[in-house]
This record gives sequence, structure tokens and C-alpha cells, in this order.
Amino acid sequence: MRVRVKLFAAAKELAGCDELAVEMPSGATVAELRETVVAQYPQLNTVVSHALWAVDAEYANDNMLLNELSNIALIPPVSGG
Amino acid sequence: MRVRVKLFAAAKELAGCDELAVEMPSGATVAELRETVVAQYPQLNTVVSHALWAVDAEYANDNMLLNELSNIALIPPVSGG
Amino acid sequence: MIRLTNDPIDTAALIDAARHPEAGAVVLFLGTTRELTDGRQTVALDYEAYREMAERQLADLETEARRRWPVLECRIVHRLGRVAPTEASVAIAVSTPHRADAFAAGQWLIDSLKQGVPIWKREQWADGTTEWVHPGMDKEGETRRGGGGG
Amino acid sequence: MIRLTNDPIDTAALIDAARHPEAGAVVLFLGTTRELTDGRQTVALDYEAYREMAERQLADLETEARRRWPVLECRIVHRLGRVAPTEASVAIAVSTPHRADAFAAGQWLIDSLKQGVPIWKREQWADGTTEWVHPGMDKEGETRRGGGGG
Repeated sequence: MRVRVKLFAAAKELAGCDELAVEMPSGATVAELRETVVAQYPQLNTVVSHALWAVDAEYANDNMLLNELSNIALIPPVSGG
Repeated sequence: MRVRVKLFAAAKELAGCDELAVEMPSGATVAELRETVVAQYPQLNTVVSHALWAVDAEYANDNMLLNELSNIALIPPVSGG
Repeated sequence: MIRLTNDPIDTAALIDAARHPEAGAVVLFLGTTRELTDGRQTVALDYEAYREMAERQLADLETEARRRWPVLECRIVHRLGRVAPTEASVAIAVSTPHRADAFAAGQWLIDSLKQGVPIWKREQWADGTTEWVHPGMDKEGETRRGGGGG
Repeated sequence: MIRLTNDPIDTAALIDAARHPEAGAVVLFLGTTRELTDGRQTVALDYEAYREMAERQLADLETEARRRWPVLECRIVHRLGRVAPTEASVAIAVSTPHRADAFAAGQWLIDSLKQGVPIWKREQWADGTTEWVHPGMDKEGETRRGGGGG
């Protein structure tokens, strides 16, 4: 399956785009997606290691299962306020 | 000596005036003034027993000495804010 | 800067006065007149001060707040006279580099003001009675206007 | 009520919205852009949000604050885009019957907002460099505009 990952702030700047498209085996987890993203986009290594993930606009844990319709975002450490 | 005592809030209302003139022996203390005020104005008994005293716009303790120029005020429990 | 005033408090001007190039936080506290307290209705509050002493005490509070916290700007304004429901009787604006200090200083200032500054309020209840508020005291200060003495 | 906006925050309107007949206290918190931080000069901050998620999280914070404290009115507004020095990037207004609750709710809301709501700021330093702020992360996000890549 192909999933899309929204990027923000330093992650967006380092990737040079605001969304990644990543091929994953169907039924992949957030943890597996993280490994794949780091392997394919080594420049995101540091930010990914400090970031959280969101699925469908809620923070998601590592073993959440993904599907093609999942609304996925990489959430670097926040600095609003 | 004759001292003047400013009154505020319930004390002013109960006394019916905003200042008392009280005859005291010269060299009297705040504690002695309090006793004299209560004796002469029994309607102020409750408010005096809950009030503080100020001399020259600062809170004063019981043994502060008074003179004719002392700027004295009876300060009932405050409720600003 | 501290001020006693008979006019409504201009909160927007207070906020603008509290802004500062080194400030990361502004905290504004407003004490507002409750129209309903435990189901009883207030028409207005009347505030009276021992003006000379209140101004000195408020200035002392500002000085002490600046000693305790890295305060950049500080404004304390208290209304005197009649204050209608939802209007502010007191406003305190504090700015600091970081927010925890602004909250701490603002809260300490209003707590200290309510404890010791010689200002008093009188409730004007909707039933026509009035009542000087003297915390901890019995209600000998209460006078009845409408329905005869009590 | 929560809102993300590209326009300057109207603090006077926020305060008016927070007034309430049963409120004895209104606390307004403003997060303002520091022009000087440890001697370094900021030209502006640029804010970006994961809008859909940020709005949901802010609404959840309001719900939780209302559960914890007797909140009468609550307004949370966050700026997006460019915010100049001394302007507010965030404003939180809370009213409660008594003041301790207004301070506690206001402080909890801004602390929680800064911890978890997906909004980010980028410093525009006066020396021409820019820097995404990601607390706890090294500065790989920093890019240099003027003097060549770094």
C-alpha cells in the first residue's frame, strides 16, 4: 500500500516537500513506517528520532496499524505559544 | 491632647461621621486610644475589635506613641479587589 | 505604576502599557463585579479607599513584586465609587520574560492587595439593602433601606 | 471557544467575551514575541500549525479545563503566520467565580498548549538566519539565508 505522511516545520524544510508518499506492506505499523521513512530520507533521521506521529489527527502509538486511508503526520517537538 | 481618627466603611456608617476627635493624655498609645474610642463610641465596639490602626498612612502596632499631629485611621477588615 | 480612579478601567490601554520588547508573557487579572452570588443579586458595588494609604501600599506592592520576580512592566488600577456588574473593580497587568513569573507575580499582587490595602466595598443588593463587606466581621455594618430597620 | 487566525488578536474583544454575570475574576494570558532573547534580536516569529489536529487538540483542552475548574467563559486564540515583536502569538482568556480558579485554569491551558498542540514557530533572527524551534532537538532545522549554507 501507499501511505502519505504530512510534514511540518523543520521536517518539511529538510525534506523539501510537505508530504511524503511511502510504499509499505499492507497492515504495517507506525513503528515500521518510521523505519522506512528514516531509511529512505536519511536527512530526516534526527527530526524523526525526536518526533511523535499522528494518525487521523490524534497522537498514535508505535503499534497502531496503518491503511491506505490513514491520515498520517510526523509531529516534530512542538513550539506553539 | 486632642487626636483625630479617620473612619471608613462600616465604621463611618456606624459613627455617622468620617472623623472622631478624641481627648487623650499626651503620650498615649494606640492601645489606649482604642480603649477610649470603644468607651466613648460603644456602637463601634465590634468594628474596632476587628480593625487595625494606621498612623501616618502605615499600619501601626498597639504600643506606638501618638501625638497631636499623628494622622490616625481606623482600618476595618479590607475588601478591595 | 499604580492608580486609583473613578472612571471605568481601560483594559486595552493597560495591556498595551504592559507590552515590552523583552516580554514573552503578559498576564492581566480583572476582578469583576459578580451580579449573582449564591443566588443573591447585586445591583452594584461601591468602593471607598483610604486614598493616601492605599496609594502608598499599592506602590509598595509593586516594588516588592519587582524585587521577587523579573517584572518588566506592572500596572495596578483600582476603581473607586460605583462599579456595575461585569465591570472591573481592579486590574493588574504584569509582563515578564517567561510566563511562570507573570502568573506568580499577578497572583501574588491581587492576593496581597485583597489582604492589606485599605479599600472597602459595599454591596448594593437588588432587594434594596446595602452591606459593607468586612471579611471575618459580623454584619453590624449592614443597613436596611427598604423594609424597615433590622 | 478556540480559534487559529492569521490576523492580530483583538485582546479587548477577548476580554469582553470573557465577562460573565457570575464571574468574579477574568485572567488573560498573552504570549508575546520577545524582540531580545539572551541578547539576540528577533525580527519576527513565523507560526505554522497542523491545523486540523491543532484545532481538535485546543478544543479538547477547553473541554478538559471546564471539567477541572468552574470555567464560565474560555477563549483560546493562536496566531499563524508572521508575528512581530511585542505582538501576541497566543491569547487565553478565562473567567471563573473566584480568582484562584481563573489563574489555575489559565496557567494549565497555556502549559498544556505548549506541550502538545501541533504548532511550531520559526525564529527570524536579525542576522538573517532562520531557525525552527523544536525543544529538545539539535539545530539541524536551522538554515542560513545570508552567508551561505551552514
